[in-house]
Amino acid sequence: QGKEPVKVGLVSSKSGVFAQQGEEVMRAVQFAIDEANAKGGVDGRKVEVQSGDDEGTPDAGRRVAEKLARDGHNLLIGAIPSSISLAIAQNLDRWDAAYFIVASKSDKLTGDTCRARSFRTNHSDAMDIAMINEWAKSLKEKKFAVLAADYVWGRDSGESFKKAAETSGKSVPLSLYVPMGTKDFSPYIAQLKDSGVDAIWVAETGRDAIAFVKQAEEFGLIPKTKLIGHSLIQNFMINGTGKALEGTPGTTAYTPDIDSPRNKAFVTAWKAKFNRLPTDNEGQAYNGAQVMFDGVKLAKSVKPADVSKALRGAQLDTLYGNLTMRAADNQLLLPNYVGRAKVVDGVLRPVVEHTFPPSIIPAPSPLCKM
Amino acid sequence: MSTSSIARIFAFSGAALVAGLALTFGVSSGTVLSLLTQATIFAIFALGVGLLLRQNGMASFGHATYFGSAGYIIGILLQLKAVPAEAAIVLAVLGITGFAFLLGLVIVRVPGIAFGMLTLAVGQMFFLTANRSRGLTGGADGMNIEWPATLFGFPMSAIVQPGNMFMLSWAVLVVCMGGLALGLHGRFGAITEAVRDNEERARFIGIRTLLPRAALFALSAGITSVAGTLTALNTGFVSPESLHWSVSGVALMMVIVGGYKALWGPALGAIVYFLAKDVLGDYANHWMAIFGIALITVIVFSPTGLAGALGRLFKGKRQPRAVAAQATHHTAQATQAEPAKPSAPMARTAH
Amino acid sequence: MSEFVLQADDVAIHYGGVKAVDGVSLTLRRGEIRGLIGPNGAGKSTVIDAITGRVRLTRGKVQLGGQDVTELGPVARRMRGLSRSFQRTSIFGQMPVRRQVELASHKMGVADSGADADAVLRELDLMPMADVIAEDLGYGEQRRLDLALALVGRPSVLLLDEPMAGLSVQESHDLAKHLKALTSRWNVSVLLVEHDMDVVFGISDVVTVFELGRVIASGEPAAVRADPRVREAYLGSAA
Amino acid sequence: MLTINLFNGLVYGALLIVMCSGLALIYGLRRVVNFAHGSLYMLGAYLGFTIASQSNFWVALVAVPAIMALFGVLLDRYGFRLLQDRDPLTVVLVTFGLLLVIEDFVQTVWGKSNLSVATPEALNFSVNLFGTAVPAYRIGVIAVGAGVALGLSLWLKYSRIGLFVRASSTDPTTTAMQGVNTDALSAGVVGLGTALAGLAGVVAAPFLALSPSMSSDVLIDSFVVVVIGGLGSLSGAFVAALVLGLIQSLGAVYLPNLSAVLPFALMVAILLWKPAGFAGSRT
Amino acid sequence: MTALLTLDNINAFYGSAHILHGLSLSVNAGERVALIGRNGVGKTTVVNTILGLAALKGGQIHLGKHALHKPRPYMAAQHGVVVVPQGRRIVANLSVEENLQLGAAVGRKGHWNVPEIYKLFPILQERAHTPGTALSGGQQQMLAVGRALMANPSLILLDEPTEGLAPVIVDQLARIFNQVAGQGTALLLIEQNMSLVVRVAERYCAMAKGSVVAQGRVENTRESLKDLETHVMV
Ligand SMILES: Nc1ncnc2c1ncn2[C@@H]1O[C@H](COP(=O)(O)OP(=O)(O)OP(=O)(O)O)[C@@H](O)[C@H]1O
Ligand SMILES: Nc1ncnc2c1ncn2[C@@H]1O[C@H](COP(=O)(O)OP(=O)(O)OP(=O)(O)O)[C@@H](O)[C@H]1O
Ligand SMILES: [Mg+2]
Ligand SMILES: [Mg+2]
Repeated sequence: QGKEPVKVGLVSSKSGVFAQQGEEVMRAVQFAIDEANAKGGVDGRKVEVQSGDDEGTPDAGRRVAEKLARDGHNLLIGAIPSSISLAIAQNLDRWDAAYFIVASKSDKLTGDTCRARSFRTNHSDAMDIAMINEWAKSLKEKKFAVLAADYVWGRDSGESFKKAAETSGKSVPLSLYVPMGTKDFSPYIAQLKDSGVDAIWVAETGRDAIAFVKQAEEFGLIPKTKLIGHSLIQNFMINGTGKALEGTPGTTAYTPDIDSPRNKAFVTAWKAKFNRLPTDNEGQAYNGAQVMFDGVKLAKSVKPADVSKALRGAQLDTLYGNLTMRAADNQLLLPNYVGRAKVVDGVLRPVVEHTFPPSIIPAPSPLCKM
Repeated sequence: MSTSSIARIFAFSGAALVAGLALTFGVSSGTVLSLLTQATIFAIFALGVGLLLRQNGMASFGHATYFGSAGYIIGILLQLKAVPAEAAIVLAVLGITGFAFLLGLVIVRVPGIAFGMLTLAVGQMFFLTANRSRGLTGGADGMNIEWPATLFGFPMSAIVQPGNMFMLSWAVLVVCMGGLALGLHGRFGAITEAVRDNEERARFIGIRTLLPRAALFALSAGITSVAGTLTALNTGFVSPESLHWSVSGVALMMVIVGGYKALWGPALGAIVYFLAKDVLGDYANHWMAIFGIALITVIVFSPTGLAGALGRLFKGKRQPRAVAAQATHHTAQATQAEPAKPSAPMARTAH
Repeated sequence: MSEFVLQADDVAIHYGGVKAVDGVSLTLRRGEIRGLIGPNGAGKSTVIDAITGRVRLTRGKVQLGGQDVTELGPVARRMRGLSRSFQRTSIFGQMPVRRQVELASHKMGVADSGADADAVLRELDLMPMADVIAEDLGYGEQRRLDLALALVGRPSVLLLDEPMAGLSVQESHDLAKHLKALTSRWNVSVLLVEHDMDVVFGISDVVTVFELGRVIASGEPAAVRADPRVREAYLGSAA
Repeated sequence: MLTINLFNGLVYGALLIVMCSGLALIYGLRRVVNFAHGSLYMLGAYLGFTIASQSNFWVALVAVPAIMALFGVLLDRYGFRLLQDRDPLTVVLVTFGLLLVIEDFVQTVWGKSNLSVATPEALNFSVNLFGTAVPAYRIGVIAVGAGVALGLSLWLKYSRIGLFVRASSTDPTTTAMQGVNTDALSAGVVGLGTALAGLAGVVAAPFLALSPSMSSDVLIDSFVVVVIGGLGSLSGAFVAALVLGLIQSLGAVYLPNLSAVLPFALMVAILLWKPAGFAGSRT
Repeated sequence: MTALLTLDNINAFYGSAHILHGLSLSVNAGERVALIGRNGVGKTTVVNTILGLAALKGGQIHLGKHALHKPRPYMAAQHGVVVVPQGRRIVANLSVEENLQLGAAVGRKGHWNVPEIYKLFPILQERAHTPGTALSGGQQQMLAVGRALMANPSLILLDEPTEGLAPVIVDQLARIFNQVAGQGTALLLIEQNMSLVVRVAERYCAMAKGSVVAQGRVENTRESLKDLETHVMV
C-alpha cells in the first residue's frame, strides 16, 4: 500500500483520580482501532496507536501528549478532566497535532480556548445546561434542593438548575455546595432531610458522588427523597453504589439504547467481544475515535492540519446519528438525553427516557475565535 | 572569601553552559529536548526545595504553592492585560518571594517536622482555594496563560522551540546554581549555616535568627517560583494540580534521591527522576510502585543520595557517622527537658 | 562611670513555685575573676542566664558598665560586651572552625573580623584546626571552640559556665592558666562557674558561694574556704 | 439539627481517633511521621472488602487488624529498625515510597473502580437519638473510637508495657539500657499502630466509598490532627480528632464557604500559637 | 571466682572511626574495679560497645557465660549488668517513681525494690511523683543509681557518676557505692575524679588511646592517689 499510517496518541489516566474512567476510554479507543484495522484500516491506512498515562494531572498530561505528538502520534485523543484537555489544546500548533476531546466538558474548550485543531465529540456543560433548562420545566416536583460539588462545574449546574426551576414556578430553598474530596456527607444529608424538599438536584463527581449516595441511603434520605442527577447515573457510579440509584432519573451522555445503525453495530460488536454492554464513557470514546477516523477519510491525509480542516463544519455519521461538527467552535452538535437507572436483563444501567434534539444547543461562545 | 573558589564557581558555571549548548545542538529529537526541558525546570524547583533543607534543615511539603502560584500570577496579570508580560514575570517572582518572606517570618518559628506539616497545610489551603475558585482562574479546570507574540524582544514562537526552551531553562538553572554557590560561600551562607546548626548559640553571637531563616525561606520560594514561571512559559497553562501537595512531595523526593548536602544534588535528582520515568513509562503501568521501590533503595543504600554516592566514588569521601547521629539524637531529646541547659542544636532537633 | 563593669542587684528568677534564684546581688570589677560555686541546682547557670538576658527576671536589675540593660535582649547585651560560654558545649557542628569564629567576630561588628578570629584561634591553640568541621574535633577542642566564640570582639565581661566540665586534670589546669593570662592581658572580667575547686580557688580573685538560689558567702578565696557554712553546704572533704 | 451535626462530628472524630492513635504511637516510638499510614488504612478497607464478601463483616473486623498487625511488625523489623539511625526525614521519605508501592498494589489487586461494603445486617437499622434518627452503625463507630481511646489510655498509664512504651518514646536508648527489649517493643507498637490503621479502614468501609485515592484525604486530616494534638501525644490526638470531626461537621453547615480550609486554618493558628501543638512539648 | 564481664581483645568503631583497639578487661563477682583515663580515651565507648551503641568489630564480649555476638542495648541488663550512663539520662516524661519502676524491667528478684531505694535516698521519696528531670543534678544522679539498683544487678557500670557534682554529693555517693558493693554487687567505676576512685575501688585499669595500658591495685592512700593521677595525665 505504502500509505502513511494513522498514528493515534492515546492520552488518558492509567493512574490518579480518573484512573477508572481512563481505563474505559483507553479500552474503547483501542477497540475502535482494532476494529478499523480488522476492516482494512482507515482510508486504506493502518492505524497505529501509542498510549501514555496522564496521571490525572495537566502537567503530566501535557508531558505525555507532547511526547506522543513529537513521536509522530499526533492525532491525540482521550483525556478525562477538562484541565488536561485545556493544557493539551493550548499546545497543538506547537506540536503539530490535532486533539479529539471525548470526556471533558468545560465550556472553555469551545470558548476562549477553542482551537482550530481541537474537536469536542461529547457534550459541553453549556449543552447540558440547556437541556436542564428544558427538563426542569417538565419535572413534577414542586420543592427542590441542590447538592453540588463546590467548583465551576458543580456551581454552574446547581445555579442553572435553580434558575430554571424557579423560572418555571418551583422553589429551591436549599443549595449546598460541597468541597471536592468530601468523604463524609452526613452534615449535608442532615440538612437535606431537614429541608423537607420533594427532590434533590445532585451534581457531584466520581468518588464524592458515590460516597454521597451510599450515605444518603444509610441515613434513609434514599428512597424517601427523590434524587435527580446531573451526570450521576453513569455506569461506574451505578456499579459503585449497589442498588441505591435504582429508579433515579438523570442526564446521561450515551446509552447502548441510542437508535442509530452505527450504534447498533457498535453495541453488537462490543457485546461479542466483552460479553457486556458498553458503558457511557466507552460509548463516547468510541464515538470520538470514529470522528477522528472520519476526519482522515475526508481529508485523505493524516496530517493534523488537513484532518482539522476537513472536519470543520463537516456532516458526520456518528453513533448518535447524522451530526454536524459546528464550524464556529468545533463542537459536535449532539442530541442530549435524560434517562433513569433501571434493571435491564439483570443489569442496573441508565436507560434513556427522553431525548433532547440538537436544536436546543445554544449558540457558539463569542469568545471563540479561530 | 577566597578568590580561587570564586573562580571555580565561574569555571563550573561556564562549563555547564557549554555542556547545555552542546546538548541543544547535539540532540535533534524534539521529544528528548522537551523531556530535558521539563527535567531542567524541575531541577530548578528541586534546587529551591533543597536549598531550604541544606541551609536550614527545614523540609517543606508545600513548595508547590510557589511553583503553581507563579503561573497563576502571570496568567491573571496577562488576562487582565494589567502589565506587559515581562513585567508580569518579574512581578510574579518578586511577589512570591516577598510573600514567602512575610509568611516565613511567621512559620519558620515552628520547629522540626511540624514545620513540614505546617507548610503542607498552608499549601493545601492554596490548592483548595484555587480549586473552588471561579471566573478568572477557571477553578479546577485551570487557566490558559495568554503569552504575547514577543517576550523580551524574542518572538514567542522561537522561545518555545524545544531547543531554545531547553537552553533557556538550562541557562536559568546554571545561573541560579552559580548565584547560590557564590551567595552561600559568603556571609549569608555562614549566617544561615550557623542558625541551622545551633540557633541558640547563633543568637548569642549576635545573629538575629528569624530574619536569615525567613530570608532563606523566601529565597527558596523565589527560586521555586522561577521554575513555576518557566513551566508557565513551557506549558502556557496552569491548574490547581500544580499547587497540590503531591507535587511538593515529588520535589522533595528528587531532593533526597539526588542528595541535599551538595548544591547540585537536587538538580541531579530531578533529572534522574524524569529520565527514569520516561524509560519506565514505556514498559510499565506500575511506575508508582517502581519509583517507590527505587526511592527506598536509594535512601537505604546511599543516605547522602546520588550526589553523595558520586562524591564518594570520585573523592573516596568517608561515610557519615551514623552511630554518632543516633547517640546524639537521643541525647538531644533527653536533655530537652532540662530547661537550664541550652537546647540542642537546631540541626538535630529539627528532625 | 561606676567602678563595676557588671552589677546585678537583687536578681530573682522564679519558675512557678521554684525559686531558682532568689534575690542575688553580684558585681565584677574590671579585670577581676569571680569564682561562683555552689551545689547542683543552686542557681548558678540560672544567674548567668539572667545576666545575659536568656530568661526574664522576676525581679531585680542588671547594669553593664553603669548602664541599665535589664530590658535589653541577649543580642544587645552581647553587642555591649557581655559574653558567655555554655555548660553544654554549644558550637556550630557542621561548620569549619574558622568560618564560625570569623562569623561571630563579624557579627560583633569587628572591622577586620578575619584578623580578630585568627587572634582568638591562636590564643586558644585552635589555629591548626581552622578548617576542621567542628563535629570532628575532640571534646577538649570543642570546649575551647565554645570559648573562642565567646571571646571574639574582645568582650569586657565573660560569663563562663563550667568551662572545665569534662576536661582532664591536665587540660583543666592548662585552660585555667590560659584564662588567667588572658584576663589580665585583655583586661576582661570573668564570672567563673566551676566545680573544680582547685581551679576556682587557684585563679579567682573573689569567690561567691550559692545555695538554694541565695548567696551564703562571698569574699577572698581563703576566707570563703574557711567558712564553716560553706564547708557544710558544699565543699565536704574537698576542702 | 444541631444534635445530628454534633453526632456526625463525633462519628468522624471517632474514626480519626482510631487512625491517629496509630500514627501517634508509631511516631512516639520510632520518630517516624508515617506517610504510608493513609495507605495502610486503605489497604485495611480493601482487605475488609474482600474478607467481608467472602465471609462477613464481623470476621473482617477481627481478621484485618490481625493481618495488618503482622504487616506492621514486618514493616518495623525490616524497615524502621534498619533505618533507626538515619535522619528522621529520610525515613519519612521511605514511608512516602511505601505509600506509592501500597497504592499501586491496591490498584493492581482490586482494580481502579470504586467498591463498597454493605452495612452489616446486625447494625442496619436506625436509632432515635434526642428525636433524630441516626444509623446504628455510626453509633458503633463512635463506640469503637471511644473504646480505642479509653483502652489505649489505660494501657499506657497503668500497665508495665505501657510504662515501657512511654519511656521508650522519650528515650529509647536509656529505656533499652534498663533491659527493655526495645526492638520487640517497637515492633509490637508499630504492629499495633498498623492494626489500628487497618481497623479504621474496616470500620470506615461501610460508610465511606472505597477507592484507590481514599488514602490521601484521610492522611492529611490525620496529619492535621497529630500536629494540632502535639506530635506523638495520644491524649492530644484524641482531643484534636474530636475537635476536627466537629469542625468539619459544624463547619459544613454553618460556614460552608470556609469549611474546606477550616481544618488547615486551625492547624496554622494552633501551631503559631503553640509551636509544639496543643499538648506537646516535644518537636 | 566467676567473671561477670569479660572483654577480650575488642575493637570498636563509630562509623569508620576506630576507637577501641584490642581492649581487654574483666570484672569478677563482687569486685570493685575502676576504669580510668583522660578525656576521650574511649571509656564511655567501652560501655557503648557492651550496649551495642558502638560497632563491635573483632573481639569477644562475655556477660557471665553468655557470649554477646551482636550486642543490643537491652541485653546487658537482662544478664545482670546495668549501666548508670554518663549524663544520667533520666527519662523526662516519667515521674521519679516510674523511673525507678523502669529499672525493674528485667524483673530480677533480689534485695532492691522501691521502698529500699527510698530508704537509701529519702529525697527521692519526697519527690516521688514529680517528673524525674525536675530534680537537681545530684538528685538525678541518685535516681540514676537507684534505677540501676532496681534491676538487682550483679554488676553496675558507673560512667563518671560524679561529673559536675558538688563535693558534698560526691561524698554521699561514695558512701553509697561502698554500701552497695558491701552487699555483694560488683562495680565498674569509670572516673576521672581520683579521690573517688581511691575511696571506692580496689583495682584499677588505666586506658590510653582505646586500650588498657596499666592495671594495679588501689589503696586509699595519698601515694596511690598520686600514682593514679599520673596514669590519667598521659
Ligand atoms: N526552666 C526551668 N523551669 C523550672 N525550673 C528550673 C528551670 N531552670 C532551672 N530550674 C531549676 O532552678 C534551679 C537552679 O538551676 P541551675 O541550672 O541554675 O543550677 P546550677 O547551679 O547551674 O546547677 P548545676 O551545677 O547542676 O549546673 C534548679 O532547681 C532547677 O531545677
Ligand atoms: N558518636 C561518636 N561518633 C564518633 N566518634 C565518637 C563518638 N563518641 C565519641 N567519639 C570519639 O571517640 C573517642 C572516645 O570517646 P569516649 O566518649 O569513649 O571517651 P571517654 O573516655 O568516655 O571521655 P569522657 O571522659 O569525656 O567521657 C573520642 O575521641 C570521641 O571524640
Ligand atoms: Mg549549671
Ligand atoms: Mg565518657
